[in-house]
Parts: sequence; C-alpha cells; structure tokens
Amino acid sequence: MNDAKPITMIEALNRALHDAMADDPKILVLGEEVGDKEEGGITGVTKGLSTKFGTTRVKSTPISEQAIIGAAIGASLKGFRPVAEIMLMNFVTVAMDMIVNHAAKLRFMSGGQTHVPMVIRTMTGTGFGSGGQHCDYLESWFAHTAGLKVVAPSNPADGYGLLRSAIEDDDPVIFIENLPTYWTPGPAPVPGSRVPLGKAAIARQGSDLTIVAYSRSVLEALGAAQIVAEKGISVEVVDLRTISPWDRETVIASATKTGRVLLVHEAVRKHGIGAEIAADLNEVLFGKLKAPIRRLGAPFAPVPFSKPLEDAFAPNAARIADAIVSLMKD
Amino acid sequence: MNDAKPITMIEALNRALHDAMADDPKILVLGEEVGDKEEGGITGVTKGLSTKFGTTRVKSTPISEQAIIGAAIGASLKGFRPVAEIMLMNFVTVAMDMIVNHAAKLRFMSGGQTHVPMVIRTMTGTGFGSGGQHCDYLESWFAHTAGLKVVAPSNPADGYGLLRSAIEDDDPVIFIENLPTYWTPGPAPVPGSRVPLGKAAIARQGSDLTIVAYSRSVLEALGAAQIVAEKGISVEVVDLRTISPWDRETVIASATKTGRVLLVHEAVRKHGIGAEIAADLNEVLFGKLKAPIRRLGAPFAPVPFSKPLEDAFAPNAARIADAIVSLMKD
Amino acid sequence: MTNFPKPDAATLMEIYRRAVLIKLNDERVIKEMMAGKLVTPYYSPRGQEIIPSALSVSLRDEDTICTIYRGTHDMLAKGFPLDLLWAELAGRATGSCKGKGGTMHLTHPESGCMVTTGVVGSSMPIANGLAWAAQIEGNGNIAIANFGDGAANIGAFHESLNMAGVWKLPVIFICQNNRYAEHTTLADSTAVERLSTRAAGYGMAGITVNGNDPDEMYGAALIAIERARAGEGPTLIEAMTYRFNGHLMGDAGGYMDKAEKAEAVANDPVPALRARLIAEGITSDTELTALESDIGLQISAAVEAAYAAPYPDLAELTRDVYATAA
Amino acid sequence: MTNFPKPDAATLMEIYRRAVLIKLNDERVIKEMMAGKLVTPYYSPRGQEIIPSALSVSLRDEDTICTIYRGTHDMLAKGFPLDLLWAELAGRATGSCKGKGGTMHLTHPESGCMVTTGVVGSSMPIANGLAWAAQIEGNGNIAIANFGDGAANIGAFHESLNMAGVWKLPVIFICQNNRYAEHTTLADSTAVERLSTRAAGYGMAGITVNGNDPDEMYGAALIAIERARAGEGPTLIEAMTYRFNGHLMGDAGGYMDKAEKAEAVANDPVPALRARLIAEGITSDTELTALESDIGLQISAAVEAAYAAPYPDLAELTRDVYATAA
Ligand SMILES: Cc1ncc(C[n+]2csc(CCOP(=O)(O)OP(=O)(O)O)c2C)c(N)n1
Ligand SMILES: Cc1ncc(C[n+]2csc(CCOP(=O)(O)OP(=O)(O)O)c2C)c(N)n1
Ligand SMILES: [Mg+2]
Ligand SMILES: [Mg+2]
Repeated sequence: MNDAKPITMIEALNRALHDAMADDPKILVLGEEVGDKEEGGITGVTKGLSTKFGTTRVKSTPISEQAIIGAAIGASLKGFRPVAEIMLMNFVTVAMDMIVNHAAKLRFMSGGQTHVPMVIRTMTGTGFGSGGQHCDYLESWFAHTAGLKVVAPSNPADGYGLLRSAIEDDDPVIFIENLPTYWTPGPAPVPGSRVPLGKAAIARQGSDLTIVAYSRSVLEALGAAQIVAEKGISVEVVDLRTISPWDRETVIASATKTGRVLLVHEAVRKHGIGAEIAADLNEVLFGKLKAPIRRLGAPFAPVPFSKPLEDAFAPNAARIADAIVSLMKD
Repeated sequence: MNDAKPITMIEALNRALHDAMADDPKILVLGEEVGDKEEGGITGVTKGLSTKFGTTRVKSTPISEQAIIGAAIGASLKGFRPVAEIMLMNFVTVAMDMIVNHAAKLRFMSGGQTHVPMVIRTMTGTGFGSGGQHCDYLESWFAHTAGLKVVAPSNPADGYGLLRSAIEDDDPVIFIENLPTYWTPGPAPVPGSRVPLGKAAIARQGSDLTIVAYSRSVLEALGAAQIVAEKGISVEVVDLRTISPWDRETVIASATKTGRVLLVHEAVRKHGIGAEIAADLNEVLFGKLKAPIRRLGAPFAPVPFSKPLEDAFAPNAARIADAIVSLMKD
Repeated sequence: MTNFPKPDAATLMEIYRRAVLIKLNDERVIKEMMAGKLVTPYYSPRGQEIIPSALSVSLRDEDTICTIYRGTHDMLAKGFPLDLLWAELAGRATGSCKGKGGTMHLTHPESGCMVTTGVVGSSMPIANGLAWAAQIEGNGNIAIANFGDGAANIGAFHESLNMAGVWKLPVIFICQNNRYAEHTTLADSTAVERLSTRAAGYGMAGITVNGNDPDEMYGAALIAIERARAGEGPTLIEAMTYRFNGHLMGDAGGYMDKAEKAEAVANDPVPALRARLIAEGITSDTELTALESDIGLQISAAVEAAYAAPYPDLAELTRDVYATAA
Repeated sequence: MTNFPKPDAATLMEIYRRAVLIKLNDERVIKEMMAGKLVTPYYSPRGQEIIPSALSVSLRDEDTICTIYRGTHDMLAKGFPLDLLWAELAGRATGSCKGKGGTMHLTHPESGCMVTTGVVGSSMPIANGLAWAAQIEGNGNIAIANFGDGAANIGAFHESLNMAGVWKLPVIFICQNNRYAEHTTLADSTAVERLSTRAAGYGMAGITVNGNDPDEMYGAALIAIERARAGEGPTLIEAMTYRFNGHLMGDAGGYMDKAEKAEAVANDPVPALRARLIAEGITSDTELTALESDIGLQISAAVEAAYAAPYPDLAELTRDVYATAA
C-alpha cells in the first residue's frame, strides 16, 4: 500500500512525466508553454521537465497545433514517444487532420509498417466562466475514430498510472484532463505504478443501480451516490478511466447485477459517449434490465458564460441524485 | 405530379444552386474549383454558376479550408447566404475550428445578435479505391455539435429540395453528398420544391421490421428489403434525410408499429449516428420492442484501399438482408 | 514614415479620449476583480490602447471588426456601449450577449463589433468574409482583423492573408505585437524578426509601426484604410506595443523580462499622449481632467447598472442555439 | 545560381536513371489503367521527374521523405522497390502496405518513404517531426517534405515552415510548382508571384529554381541538404515544373492552357536530359537504350508479380488498426 500524503492531479501528472522521461530517453514532451522558461505550462503540469531533460527533449512550441501534432507524429515514426500537449480541448479543432487522418490511420494505411506511439494530453472543463470556446468535451469524436485510444482519469493516482500506460502504449492516445479538478487532492500514486488502458474501476460498490462515468463526472457520481445512500439507494459507480476501448466486461457485469444503468458525462448528451454504451448494453441485456437505460449529459447547447447558466450546464451531484431517484421509479 | 425524366444527383444539386441563386441575390457559392473556369467543381455540381451569376458571387478559392469557412461565416454575418464547398468530407478536419467553435456557436455566444445562415456542402463515399483519407463519414461529429444541422439526401429529388431548404435555413447546415451515387438517376424534382429539414420519409412501407438509414444506405436498405421480401419479410425503410435534428416522431411511430429496428449507416458503427437513435428509442420503447435494436455500420477501422476489402467495408444490400434475417430470429 | 498623414489636433484629442476610456475601463475591471465583485477570465489590454484608438478614428460606423479575448480596447475604441459591455462581463441578462457570451465573446453588431473569438487566429478568416460582403455590396466599407503576435504563427493567419491578397479584399490585418504569447516571447516562436515581412509572401502591403505612437499608428492605419476602401487590397500592419500585465488576470508575468517591462511601463503611451496634448497646447490639464472624470462616471454608471441587473433565466441555456427552439 | 555545385557525369547519369525509371513507370501505370487491368485513382507525376531525381542523388538511405498522392516520382527516386509499389497499386496482399494503403498512402520505411498523404499540406508537419528525431539523435540525417504549389496556401505549410525555422530543423521543403492545383492556376490562388518569397517570413533560406533543369535542381538541393546536415536550418525550394497530364487519370485537363502545355511537353525534361548525356559524351544512345529496356523489364516483372499475387484476406479489414487486435 501507499501511504504518501495526498497530491493533486497536476502533481500526479507532473510526476508521471518526470518518471517516464527518466526511465526512457525516447520520451519527448512538446506543446505551448511546456518549457520551464515558460513556467512549465499554464498550470505547471510540465514543470521542471526542460530543466531536467533539456530543451531538445522538452520543447515549447509556437501556437501551431497542426505543427505540434505533426512533429509528434514524425518523431514517433522514428521510434520516439512524444507527449504532445494541446492546451485546451477546443483547440484540437485546428489539428483534427493530423490526429484523425494521420496519427490514427498511419498504422493501418502502411499495413503495419509504421505506427504512432504518441500521447496527446489535453484539458477541458466548465466552471471558470470561460464560455463557449474553452470547455467543450469532444471525446466522442475521438472514440468514433478507429486507431485512437481515449483516456480520462478522475483522480490523481489514476492520472499517474494511466499516463504512464498511455506513454508506453504503441498507439496514439488522447489523454483528457479536467481543469476544475486539477487541484482536487487524492491518494498519491505508487511511484512507477501503471493503470492498464481499457480497464474500468469500481469506484463504489452498490446493488440497486449502476452509474457509468468518467473524468470529473465520477466525482459527481460519487457525491450523488452518497446523497441517495441516505434514501436507501445503493449505487455502484463504474469509473471507465478508458473511454475507448471501454471496458465492456466490467460494465456489463455491473449492469447485469443491478439491472439499472445511468450514464453520466459532461459532454452534451446527444451523440455523446453514453449513446454508444447505452445502445450496446441494450443489445446485450435486452429483456434483462429493470428499467430503461438513462443518460445524463449537458443540454444540446454551447457552454454558457454566465455563472448560473454555467452551473446548470453539466451534470453535478444534485442532478445526478435526482436522476437516480427518478430511475429507481422507472 | 412531376413527370420530367429522371436526373442524377449532380444535376439535381446543380439545379438547386441555379434556382436558389436566381431567386435570391444574397446567395453566394465558394470553394475549391467551383467556378466555371475550373469546370464548376470536380464533378460539375457548380457548373454554369459563375458564368450566370458572376465571379463575385461564385468564387473559386485557394486550397484553404479554414479561410473558405471563415469567409462564408463573415459574409453570412452580413446577411448573405453562402454555400461553401469542402471538396471531400475528410478535409473538414482542417476547418473544424471554424465550423464548430464559430459557425455553430456564434448565434448562442452573441445572445442571438448574429447568426450564420450558411450551408457547407461536402461529399464522401467508399467505392472508388480512394483509401483511408478520402471516404470517411463524420456526420456524428456534427450531430454532436449544438448549433449545426446535418442533412444527407439519398436521391436527386430530395437532394434538390433539401438543398433549397438548407440554403434558406437560418442556421449552419452540413449538407452531405455521396460520391458513388452522384450518377444514380432518380425522379426529377419539381422546380422550386422544398423538402423540409427535420422530416424523414418512409421510403418503403412494411410491417415486420424498421430500417432507419440515410444517404446511400437508404438505397442499399431498399435493395435489402427487396431481397427479404421474397422470404416473406416486410421491411419498412425510413429515410432520415435530416440526421440532426432527426425526426423522432416518424421513427418512433415506425418502430412502434414493427417492434423491430435495424439502424444502418456507412460510418463506423461505434459511436455512430445509430448509437444515439438506438439509445433514444430504447428509452422511449422500453419493454415494447420484440427484439433488441441492432446497428449495422462499418467496422472500427479506416477505409481500406484494396477492392475486396473496400467492398466488405460498408453495409450493402446483401449484408443488410442478412442482418434483417438474423434480427427476425432474435 | 515621414510622409505619413498626421492626425490634426481634434483627431489627436479623439484618439486620447478613446485611449483613456480604454485605460480607465481596464483599471476599473481590475479593481472590481480584486474586490471580488467581478469574476471572469480577463485579458487586460493595458499598454495597447493607442493601436485601436488611432485606427478607429478613421473608421466608419459601418466598418466592422473581429477581435480576440484581449479585445476590450478594440471594442471600446469602435464604440461598444459601456453598459452592454459591463453587463456582459458580469454575466447579466442585460449584457450585449445576454450574459451568454462573456468576456471572450463580446459582440455588438451595431457598433461593428461582429466577432470576438477565444481561439488564436480565428478572427482573421471571418474578417475576410465581412470584407467580402462589403466588396460584393460595393459600399466602400472595410473590415479589421485584430490578433496578436503569437497568432501570426497559426495556419488561419496564412490562409486568411493569402485569400485576402488574391481576392483583393477590403480588410486590414492588425497584428498587435505585444512581445508575448501567453508566456512565450516572439523570439521563441518564430525566426523572423518582423512579422510584417510576411505580407510580401501574399503580394500584400505590410508595415511595422510603433503602435504606441499615435502619429505612426494613425498614419499607417489611414493609408491602409484608404487603400482598402479604394479596392486596392488588404494590408498587414504589425503594431509594436507591450503587454503591461500578465497574459490574464492572475498571471503575475514572472517570465517577463523585468527591465523591458519597466521601460515599457515608464513609456506608458496614454499619459504620454496626455502630456503631449498639453505640451502642444491642444488642450489643458483641466479640460482633460474633466474628460477623464466624465468617463469615470460613465464607467461607474455602467458597473452599477450591471450589478443591479438580473442573471439570465435558466431557460436561456437552450435558447439561441437555433433560430427556432428544437 | 552560377556558383551552384554542379553534378558530375556519373551523377548526371544517375539522375537520368531515376528520371527515366519514373517516366517509364508512369507510362506503364497509364497503360495498365487504359487496358482496364489496374483500377485506382492515379495522379501522374509526368513532367516532374527531374525534381526528385536531382534531389535524391544527394540523399542518404537514412534520410526520410514525406510525399503526397502525386508521389510515385518522389518514392521511386528515393528507392521504393518496384515490386512492392506495383503490388500496392494493385491492392494486393504483397503490396508494401498489404494493399490497405493504396496509391495515396504508399509507405516503405526501409527506403525512407515514411508517409504519403492524400491531404493537401499534410506532408509538411510530419516531415518536421522526422527532422526533429534526426536532430535529437544528432545523426546528420535530414527529412524532405514534398508538396505542390496549391499546398503552399494551406495553414499546415505556414505552421510547418515557421516551426522548422525557429527550431532550425534539418528539413527541406520542396514545393513542386507544376502550375496547377487540380483545375486552379497559381495566379488564381495567390497574389504572390514566387512562392519562395515566403521563406523570408520564417527567417529561412528560400529559392526558386527550374526544377526541370538537372543542374539547377541538383545544385539548389545540394546546398539545402548540406545546410540541413550542418544544423544550419531548413530551406524552402520552389521547383518550377509542369504537370503533363490532368490532375488525376480521367481528367483531360480541358482547363489547361493549350499553348503553355504544348510548350512544356515539347521541353519534356527526361528526353532533354537523355539528349544532353549523349551530346556531352557521357554515354551513348546504345547504353541508354539498354538501361531503359532493363528498367522496362524490371517494371514488367513487378507488374506481372503484382497481378499474380492474392488480394488481402478479409480479416485484414480490422488488423493494423491497433498494435493488438481489440
Ligand atoms: C488555437 C489556440 N491555441 C492555443 C490557445 C491558448 N492561448 C490563448 S491566448 C494565447 C496566446 C496568444 O498570444 P498572442 O497571439 O500574441 O495574443 P496576446 O494574448 O498577446 O494578445 C494562447 C496560446 C488558443 N486560445 N487557441
Ligand atoms: C485539405 C485538402 N483540401 C483539398 C484537397 C483536394 N485536392 C487534392 S489534390 C488538390 C490540388 C493540390 O494541388 P497542388 O498542391 O498544386 O499539388 P499537385 O496536385 O499539383 O501536385 C486538391 C485541392 C485535399 N486533398 N486536401
Ligand atoms: Mg502577444
Ligand atoms: Mg500543383
């Protein structure tokens, strides 16, 4: 066991990068402001890296997301393992060609001659009044893209272990971080530990209803489970951790056990990750569920600026709790 | 009724553009090769426009998709109705910021002060050996984006009527054309006719099973319906026509009637359009269906080059027929 | 730049009025934020006031601008109403965007403030479209795209300038070179010394001027504006300036060169213009003090009105997504 | 260009060998397509043979290239094996990419052909990464990005050249200016006359050369290659050439200026070099005829082997999507 004192997600990710770079000289880091001269990224996730590993391996870049991802792809074709940062998830929109037409497909299109073992770290999350262009959740796009893996940790220990695994993975991984929970402390990871990609975790055990969530929504789901526990509802919370490929085995087992499923994410509900999981579960568990599978996500709208609207946008513990109660009545 | 002789999709779209530009001087056309000097687009959809309406309203552009969409957005903010062409759907990947962060959101972010009444025409489709970067089906990305509408006609008459409606719509519309069926003839549209956005069509009536499809898959579904009719299975084919917002009323009515639903599209199955529709229908029709809702789409892979692989990639009439037979046994 | 058109006394006064409005407004925003009364990501334009002020005095009301998150200076200079601005910053229903857009998406078409973007580079492609609309209508109006030095390295810059060049669009690209892109210096983001060099690559006029000098900025802008109105094509103006504060409120700018910053602040262009107006006998300290206190009162009124206004109704969450609700 | 390094006789011979290989291969592809035996979108490089031939004679095997759909010339010059190429064009399991990539995604890392893209502009960002890898390893290798004149107007060009400039990457950007981007002329897509002008905007060396002239192309390429190997940074070479055929097979090129095309074809660079080799006494018609017929036989062998090979197994549909099957 690990009894180090709690750390934040920022610290966990920073440690993962330090440890990975120390272990393997092929690991590179690039992105806007990632160097120490620029303070190691706008929140310090890459702090200390360029000082320790040099500015050839840790490169701050111009504001050129296509060039960032392109450079990472090219280096990875030569056996490097670049960790590229796209500062905020909305800015992947200028680099989708590099990510989707190239990083995701080169292995297939080359008939397996080349591959792209890179990680794209990016960040998003409502709550800071950043408005419509800084808080989108675009994981569905990537999950719909063959060749990519998509990971989204909910706590520091998973952040560390998943990032280490993502870096070692031989395929391109989209690694989604959540800004508002960057500073939420959690148990420290065991140095050198790994969390395997594609494996969910049971964040809370329960028997009446299964919540499937990822990233920040896991924390909100746990809050909701706490709330409804007082009403005698026992909720199991499955933390997907990897969104693509998602852990069907664990999710199906939990859904089979409870017979009720609520999918929760911050992305807009329509065509969100929940749609695929619900559609799949409905096929597998047809006739075996106690109630329809429900999905909770953001409304079909851009992220609003005004605080009360922003607060009402993504599912939070209270709204999840309401959905649980209503689903128990279904 | 309209007893003009059959025309192709190319001809139908060309007529729609001609008629629209003649009716409304605010309508503009831009994109790579769209001018007559450049032969009116690589397949001639924009033929004759620049000669008739001048090169100020019909502009061939540099290969600069961000600038193309940006120019269309800017002009539409001033009351024009630009029809921008992105030659192939895969190339939207270089313009996603303009489409998603801007065109889709400006109405909301400006609190309704501005809006973007533009159409983005684009094209895709396997079958010509174009390989991994020229045939993707990315409609899910756009359907997941609030503020956009997504349209995909399956036949020339709908192509005409939907394009006229899309141009007149006050919101940005992604208009998806299918290359392999560009030359498939169909009944000619009534000049000036409109097909409303958001309304599906019953392409074939049936009682045993409902297929929901769009674009080319409708034609394949009709072929499949014909095949299984000989086995005594009566299939209803719903042509969505508009993917977002999709016509829940029509689909739910058909699904309720038949009790069996098969969703078909050429896009990869995982996280495809079918996921949202299946998840939604399962909520609404919980306990009322005779069998699980099945989804047919492309495998989770890039589009392959080699002919036998490419032929096996997207659902065709034979594979749809198999799926129907198997679903009838569920 | 010796044969640049020069602003006359009245124009200089008007440039000062706009610049001091921007400066006072910025100081008030920061004060409100420090007091915890206003909570928003805020990108201060302090130090860059002269650029839009010396530009906008030659613009028509019908001319349009696209600007960026760091854009209150551009918008106030163009005539964005203070009350709508403050209510928007405060996320109120009475804001220009009903509180739904916020600091990074301030919009006010009546004053020509068409788009504020939070995405680096994205003001430029849209400004082309505004210019194209003016070109089609033949009304002689022009469009302005504002952006930073860092934005000059993103793809949208290139595509936009090239398209504007080949279409001879009535658009002006104002690169406000404040020496930093977030924490990154210009030298770390490009090997070229003057960003205006790039104009030649698009067959376009390009110039680097001291954006903090009202004469230079006014002259360069006027020439570009007249060129655009005459249908002679676009211009790239690199306006050299300095970002007095960190990238956004809360960023102390520890990475910024201390001496360089001290020098820039010592040469604060707004008080410099004030002193010049008095020195040249164009106006008096008394008159300017009255002007400033009047502006201060207008700002206060806007602030108070904003705070007194209601937040938007929760139903606004799904309004304005489409023309008609789903 | 008078002080350019010049190719010696042996080098000129080698340039011709590569150029004629490309030309004969192209002619064979077209013949097979006309006969209906090969069905694929095909983008003929006829007319552009000298560019990669005069470049690649100065490259190492370990140097890498990224090219585009119109790229068989670049790849054959770099050493892409004929048999793997033909089997891939024919979609066979024995193709370099197992038939899964096809014409637009030909890949062969052993010969340094790392990426072929079907997306305009996208060869450039990736070439930077290949160059970055070489820079880190300090092995003196370099990377080449091939692209067309039309691609010079897309965002990826700008971002890539700027990054290469500021990072001093060992990369060379070869803009093969064949006067057309699909149906569009250069003049309709940009207001600049020489695309190499843009290099200055990135603090990078840039030059326009006659890409069809082996001396000029060889000299310019060698200088750029030595610069890159020495760690002195990237170069943009605009190599003027002409696209003899339509954009892709089936495009008759009706929009192309007839006289211009006739002139270009009359100056076909491959026979021109052939004639020169004989005129300068470097070789004889007999020797060259033998060389050409030998190449012809190699091509024939590759074609026959390709046709004889099996198509990929249907299970390949979902292989190579990830390292391990899902
Ligand atoms: C495409 C994109 N990438 C990254 C960012 C994050 N970002 C916001 S502002 C900024 C720096 C921009 O610098 P500059 O263009 O010089 O403008 P300034 O902020 O100095 O006014 C960055 C990198 C963004 N908003 N958009
Ligand atoms: C981003 C993108 N936009 C459009 C296309 C369609 N397209 C394919 S080739 C081409 C013309 C490219 O011209 P150029 O760069 O001059 O290269 P060339 O074909 O002449 O060798 C276009 C527009 C594309 N492949 N990618
Ligand atoms: Mg700046
Ligand atoms: Mg070309």
